[in-house]
Amino acid sequence: MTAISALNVQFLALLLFCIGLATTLTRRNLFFILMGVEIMLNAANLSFVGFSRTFAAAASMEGLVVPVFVIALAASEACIGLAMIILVFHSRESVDSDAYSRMKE
Amino acid sequence: MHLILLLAAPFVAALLLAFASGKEGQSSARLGLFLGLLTAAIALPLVWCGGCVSPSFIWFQLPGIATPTRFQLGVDGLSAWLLQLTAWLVPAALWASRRAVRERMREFAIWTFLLEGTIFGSLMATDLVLFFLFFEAMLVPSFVLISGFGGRRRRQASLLFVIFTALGSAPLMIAIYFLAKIGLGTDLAVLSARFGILSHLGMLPPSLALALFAAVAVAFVVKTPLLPLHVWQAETYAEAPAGTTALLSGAMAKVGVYGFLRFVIPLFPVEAHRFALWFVLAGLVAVLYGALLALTQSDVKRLMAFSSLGHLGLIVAGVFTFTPEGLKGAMVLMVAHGLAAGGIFLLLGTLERWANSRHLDDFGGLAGRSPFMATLLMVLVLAAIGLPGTAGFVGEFLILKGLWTAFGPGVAVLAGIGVILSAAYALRMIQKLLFGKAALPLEGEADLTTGDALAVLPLIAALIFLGFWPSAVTRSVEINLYQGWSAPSSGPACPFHAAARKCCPKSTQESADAAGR
Amino acid sequence: MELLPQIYFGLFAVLALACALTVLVARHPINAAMALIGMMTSLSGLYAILHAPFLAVLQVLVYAGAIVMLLVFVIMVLNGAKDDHTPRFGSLGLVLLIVPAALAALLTRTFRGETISNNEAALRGTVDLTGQQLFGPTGYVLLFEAVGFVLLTALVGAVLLAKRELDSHKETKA
Amino acid sequence: MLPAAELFPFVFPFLALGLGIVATLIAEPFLDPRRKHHFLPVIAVLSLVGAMAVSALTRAGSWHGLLATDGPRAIMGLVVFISGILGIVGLQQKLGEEDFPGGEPYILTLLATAGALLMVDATATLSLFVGMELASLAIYALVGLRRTDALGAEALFKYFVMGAVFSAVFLYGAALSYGATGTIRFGALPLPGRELFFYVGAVLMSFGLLFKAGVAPFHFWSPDAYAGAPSPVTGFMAAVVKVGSLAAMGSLWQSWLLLPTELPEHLFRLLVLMGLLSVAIGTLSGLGQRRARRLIAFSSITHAGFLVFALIPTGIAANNVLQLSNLWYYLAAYALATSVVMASLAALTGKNDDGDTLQALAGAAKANPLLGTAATIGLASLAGFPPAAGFLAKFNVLASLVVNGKWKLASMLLVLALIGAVYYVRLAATLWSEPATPRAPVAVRPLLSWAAALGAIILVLGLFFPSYFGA
Amino acid sequence: MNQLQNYLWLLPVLPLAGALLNGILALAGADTDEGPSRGLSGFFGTVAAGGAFVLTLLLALSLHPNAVFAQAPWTWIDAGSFKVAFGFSFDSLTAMMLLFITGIGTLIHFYSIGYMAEDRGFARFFAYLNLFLASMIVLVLGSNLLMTFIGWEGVGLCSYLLIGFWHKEEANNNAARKAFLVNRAGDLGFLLGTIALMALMGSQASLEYSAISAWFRDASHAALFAAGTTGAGLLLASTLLIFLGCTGKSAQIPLLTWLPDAMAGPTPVSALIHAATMVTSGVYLLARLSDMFVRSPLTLSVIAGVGIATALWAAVAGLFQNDIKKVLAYSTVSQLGYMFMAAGVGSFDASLFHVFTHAFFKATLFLGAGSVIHAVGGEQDMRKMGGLWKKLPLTFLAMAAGWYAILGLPLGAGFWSKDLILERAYGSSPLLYGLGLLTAVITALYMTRLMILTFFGKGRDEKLTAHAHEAPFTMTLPVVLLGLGALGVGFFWAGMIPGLDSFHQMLSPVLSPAQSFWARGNEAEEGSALLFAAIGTLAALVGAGIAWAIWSKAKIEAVGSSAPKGFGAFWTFFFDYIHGIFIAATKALAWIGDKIVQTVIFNGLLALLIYAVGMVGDAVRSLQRSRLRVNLGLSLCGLVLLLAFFLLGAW
Repeated sequence: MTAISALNVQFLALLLFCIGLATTLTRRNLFFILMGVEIMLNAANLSFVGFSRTFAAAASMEGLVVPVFVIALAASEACIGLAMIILVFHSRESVDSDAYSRMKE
Repeated sequence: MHLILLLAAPFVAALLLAFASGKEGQSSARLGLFLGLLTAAIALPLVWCGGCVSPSFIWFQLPGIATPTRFQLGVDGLSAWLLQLTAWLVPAALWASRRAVRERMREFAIWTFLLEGTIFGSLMATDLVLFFLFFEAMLVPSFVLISGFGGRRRRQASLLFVIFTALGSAPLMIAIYFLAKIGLGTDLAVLSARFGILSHLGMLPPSLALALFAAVAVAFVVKTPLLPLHVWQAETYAEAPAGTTALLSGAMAKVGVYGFLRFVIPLFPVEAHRFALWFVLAGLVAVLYGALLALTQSDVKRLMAFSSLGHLGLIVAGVFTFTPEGLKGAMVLMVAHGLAAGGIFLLLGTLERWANSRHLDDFGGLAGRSPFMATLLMVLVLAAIGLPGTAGFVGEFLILKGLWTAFGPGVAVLAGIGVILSAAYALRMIQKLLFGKAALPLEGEADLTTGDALAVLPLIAALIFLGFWPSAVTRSVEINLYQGWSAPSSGPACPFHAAARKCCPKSTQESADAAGR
Repeated sequence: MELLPQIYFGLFAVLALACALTVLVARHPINAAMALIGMMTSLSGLYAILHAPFLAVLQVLVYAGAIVMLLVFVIMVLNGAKDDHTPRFGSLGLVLLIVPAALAALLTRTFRGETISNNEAALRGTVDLTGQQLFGPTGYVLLFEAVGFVLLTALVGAVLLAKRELDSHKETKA
Repeated sequence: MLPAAELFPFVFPFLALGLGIVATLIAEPFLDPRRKHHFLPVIAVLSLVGAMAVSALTRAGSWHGLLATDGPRAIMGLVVFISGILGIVGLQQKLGEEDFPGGEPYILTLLATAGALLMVDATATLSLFVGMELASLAIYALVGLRRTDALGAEALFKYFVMGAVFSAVFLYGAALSYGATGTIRFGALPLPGRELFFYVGAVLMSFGLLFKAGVAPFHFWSPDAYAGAPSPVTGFMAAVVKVGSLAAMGSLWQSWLLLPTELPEHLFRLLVLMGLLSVAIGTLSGLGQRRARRLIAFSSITHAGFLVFALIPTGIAANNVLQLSNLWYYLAAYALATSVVMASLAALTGKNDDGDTLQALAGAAKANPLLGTAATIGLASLAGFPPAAGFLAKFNVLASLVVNGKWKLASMLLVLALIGAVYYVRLAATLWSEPATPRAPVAVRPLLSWAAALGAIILVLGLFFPSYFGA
Repeated sequence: MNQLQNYLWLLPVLPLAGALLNGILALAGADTDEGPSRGLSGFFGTVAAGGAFVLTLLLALSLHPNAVFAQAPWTWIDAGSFKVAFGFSFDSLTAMMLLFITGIGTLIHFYSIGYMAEDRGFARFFAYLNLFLASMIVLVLGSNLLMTFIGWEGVGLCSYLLIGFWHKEEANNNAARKAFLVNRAGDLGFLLGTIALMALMGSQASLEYSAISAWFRDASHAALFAAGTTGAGLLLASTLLIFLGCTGKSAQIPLLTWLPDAMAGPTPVSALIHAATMVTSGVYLLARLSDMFVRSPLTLSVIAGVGIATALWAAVAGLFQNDIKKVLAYSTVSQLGYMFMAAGVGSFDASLFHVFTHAFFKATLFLGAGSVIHAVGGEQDMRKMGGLWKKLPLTFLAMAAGWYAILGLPLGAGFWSKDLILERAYGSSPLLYGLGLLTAVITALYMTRLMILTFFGKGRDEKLTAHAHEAPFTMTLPVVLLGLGALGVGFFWAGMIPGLDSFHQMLSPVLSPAQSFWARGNEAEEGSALLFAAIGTLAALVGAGIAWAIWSKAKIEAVGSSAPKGFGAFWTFFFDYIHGIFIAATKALAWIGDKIVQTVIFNGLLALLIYAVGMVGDAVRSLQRSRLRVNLGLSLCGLVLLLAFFLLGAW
């Protein structure tokens, strides 16, 4: 009987991931979309960490190194994302994603 | 080596033109003429060589096929003459169209040479994949030539052309693959030997053999073309620039027939003989249909297009008689029609330039205005309808005889009616163009200059020469003709064993042990 | 036995979920950003009890500390973002909610049967261990350099996308 | 402490690129806008050529199971570099015309190239993810480099969001597969009781990659992104992203095929479905398109479908790894063709790509025969006609389908391919047709002309020497 | 034996060279305003013809009666089993034909120098004329059927070119085209007949005339085409088809409509091609293949029937014509009918003799008519002429000689040949004889009518006949010479005068085997030659008398065109109507093929296909939405569905 059921950690990660997905998918405000992505990345990280706990030392370290990278990458992604929002916002003074639907042939 | 040189020649010529020739049309026209003649000169010895193959090297491995695909070229009497046809038509076409495509002569010449090269390749390939490659590659240059230099509706024309030909050759691709699977490899010599025997012994599941046969045949039916897959032809011939049309009808259409001779019949002797009558009938339908439609056309080039349809139909009919006369007649008629139709299209190009129109009623009285042009056109048209003394007559007579001996009088009579009708539309065209009163005031020079005539006169000379000495063609054709064509029992359909023994024994060794596996 | 970790876990899990849901339904971006910080800190708590203290720290520092701050900053900068009149979901959004729900259901149903158990061993994710992993013989160092490329990309990209004065400047000049 | 030789294949190419990046970065501020587009591209191209050289020199090897190179991967690397060069020369033409202030695009192109190279060489989920992010982020920025262009902004926005979501999906999949196998390296068996994690992880990871490749049903981003991006970028991203993602997919797939699990055949069912779907969608939707870039987008969807079928192994190498020669060859052919076409079009579509509608492109090839010819050959390759490599690529894929008895599928694909050929031919026809208003030849930068010509020639050679192209 | 035979090839080559020279002259002088020098081209043309004539003469003189000069420079067609030599052979039959062909040809060349003097296309005309002579020589000199066929179509081509010589008028072009096409139909018969013959001869098939004759004469082959065998069918087919070819060339029923129209060409052409030489090549071919034809009695009777029917029909048609040349044209057709009838009753030599005599008097008549037309400034309607004998005495005398000969009045050329034919006809069936006699009467009628309308009475159209004058001597000389011939040449075979049958003697080596074979087949009872001669003369006189009675005093007013009207028109154009049916059918077929099959079916289906694909394309394209959330949603839906399919479908 372990302290924390590793499976629960996974379920938590899964739920977070889906919530993030839902945010990105359903919200119309650009910022929420961005936040949703962040949530998803965090969920993935959580899942890594949760899994790494279930391995012996050597194997587990990989699961702890990946999130470090992910955090860095997420940071730069957020950076580009925000720049994107600024650009987009300037092009059509709105943060409503549905406002950006001119392209269709 | 000679063959590789020959294959390389057009591409090299294209490169040279791309870099060497000056911007203005005249110089590139001259350079093109020179290079074209050079290529033709390289091709000429093949008529006497009879059969020879290039050294072959392993090219690549088809997935799932044990034997590798080889890169090897070969020429025999059958291909030699079609090569000549192509090789000599190209300089004529270039020279004749130099006034039509003035400053863009360079591109025109480049693409024409590329077309020549692909035709050469498909005529020389001894490997199915290699053949298919060039066969397909023909599309690109001819497409550019049509859509880049053609008439008003050239866009639809080129689309139609490419789509039809591509659709037609797609089954061929699959079929080649199956053949390779069954026949272990794609070397034509090996395959045809194997298949000649397999299908003869009925060791091939008939349904499969039939499917393969159909798949291979349809590609050539489109290329030739026969009904009902001819829809692209009239449009394309009409819209393509004259020089290109000359090549399309003079040389490229022949590749379709060549395909029948080289691939369909040797690979599927049994099916070919089984459906011979059908092909003959299809050919005759094409003959009559083409002649009838040519009678009603008002567009000169369309008229000639339908006339080509008819002639090619007759040729195919001759091929499928499987009689020496029929086959040789088809061969002679191929060359004859190539020369005649090519020349006519070239002259029509000049006329189109003079009148800015292709409509029959816009012409008239040319005999009075420009007698030189009139004479040449008249001679070529008479050659096209097979007047005795020109090569066409020999071909038509032999084919008629072959049809009679193979399928009895009825078929021969049908073909004969086609011949009469061809005279009818030809005279109608002549009358509308050359005689009567002039309809439109024509622009351009008063008459063909000697320079322009130089493009066509050699064709006429060749037509008359072959008209009195057709053996030049029929003899050299004998070098392999009968092997694939007589009874299906006769072994390897492809000349390259015999030929290779003559030239380079190495490749026979390879193909032999390829067959051994 | 030791009930504490479980209580902590439950606490943090509920907190994280709650914050995430807040982000999902919040009306104003600022509130959402706050909730996001909440989620991240609770996650770092989880990391801590999952034997990854270094990550826990990193999480708070970089995420809560840097990224979300950046986010908030941008939200503040873009006055248009302060609007409340951008609808939250719209009917379409509500319909689309089905998709993630379905995904969650599907995967939960799938993973239910899996058997994984924690490996009770000494503390792992300490700074020095992680450091050895990163720069030690395991070869992550190359990827670490590559991350440098990524950051450079972010930099240059952000400059390229967001620098505005330059071309407006150019426009005025021209 | 580290044996140096082991590092060479992975350090030197990046080193070359890095040098180029740094040089560009340093030179950029000191040049006035016009000169920028003279010098920076040259530096970038030089660094790419250098990278080609060193990666051609350094022999195969692997790095701690995170990265590895071998024959096919090396070829993919070269392809990536060539596409990079073509992208850069295209950008030079485009930005030169629009006298774009600043040289960042070149830097970003180099970075994206590095990312794609990383993806190609990756043998671990982590390195793959890093490479993916590197490439994607750079390309996001490139897509949006026309700051004043609303459509460009919209394209950037859509591409970014979808891309971010799916890289998250990929990451989650990676996490699951790590959880299942206990390692982030490819080709590990799932531990007992964790198979489902493994399966789901694998599927999610492949989805992430196939999204990048634009396989249906994950293709919705590409038409907008392609049509919104500047045309050189369109070609570049089409080529590089596909090569990266599908090369990675290839090595994953290779590793899975070796495992004693049912994963491959189950996954293959999905792949067949997706492949057929994307070929159908790409072909049929492409028919009615009026804009060249949008057309290339649908063409890329079609080819993504074919590429999925190219995953069928063609044989077993000595080290009993299954060969994917079809995949490598097809990737090379496609990448070269698309980048040649788009680089040539980049010069012909005029400022802000306003002229990339079919009627605006009429007669472009006549005005600039060289580029027109290059584009025509490229289009022929895309359409699958000789004399370009695309023909053999399609042929091999269909053939391998036939070998595996899926000849119904093969013939379906064949018909679709032929229908699809129509729109390439139509584009080519317009290029060579008579313009409504006579158009003057565009002043083409020499780099672009040379690169396009060389690319076209390589395409043709690729048909005759397939073995040098991974087949 | 004789080194002259090595120069056979020179026979066709001489005129051919003339043709080429003149052609080059014509092209070279095309852009000069008065055209190339007439003297030069006239000289070349005539000399070429004359040279051929001289060479023929030498050859004929040095030809041993039943010897053959042969020359085969090379193998022409070589299709494995069957080969055709490019060969010439010169035997007595050839000699006879060539003599009058080149002889009359030369005269007519000479005549044309005067007749065409004013014409712009002088050199072109001589080029065509020489070319015609060359092809005609090839036709008779060829040693096998295909060689003959070269000439056969060659002369067809030349007649096409010459009929349409004045190509500004559509009418001429149409006439020319019609001639070529009708001939082409016949030529097809020729070719198919040849093929059938080869099928019949089987393994040792050869197209050499000598071989064919030998094969048929070889009694052992008789079994191959004995009645009831396929061989018999082949023989019948072959003979009938070849005969079809002959009807085309020699304007017999059913392919005769082109000859009257052919009068659109210049008159010397009408004289040379459409009276003397080309149109008789059918008869020549029958004689050549006599060994074959006599072995197919059915065919022979068909030939005889067709011959007499043609003779009668054309004679009647001749009555309705007002155009002087048309009259002569129909008379030519009718005379050709005679010849075919003669061949049909197995007496090829008689028919050839009529060919020979007819060549002279018909040439005379045509050239005379030419002079008349030339004199009255191109007018051809006899009703506008009259009283010309004073103006053109020489021409009148020459034409009178021709008239005398064609009527078959005693000692004229026609007298001997026609009586010979009637006699032989009587020998085979009295009916033929009767019809032949009737034809003779009608012939006398229309010929006398022609003479009366043209030369007697008083000029009915002053402004035409007033200043009519005799033609230059280049024209009169040939006419006179030919007129003398028309009176004299009959004595080459004056049947009832013993010793005067050199013609018969000359041809017997070629023809006698066939004719004796035929004679063995059906015995003919002999009538007395004098009686036949008397009856023939009487018939001619009767006809002439009736004509005189009717037309010498009749008032003729020239109204409207010279074309016949009413019943005359119906009778004249009867066969044109029949041809019209075929033409209409062809046109209808062509229309259907063009408008229905090509346009509607093929192109329509194509368009339909394209449209359908386009529709599907649009449908699929509408999948692509514009809003981010929709696209992303769709993608993720796909993701979830695929995942579900993977997980649930797999386990």
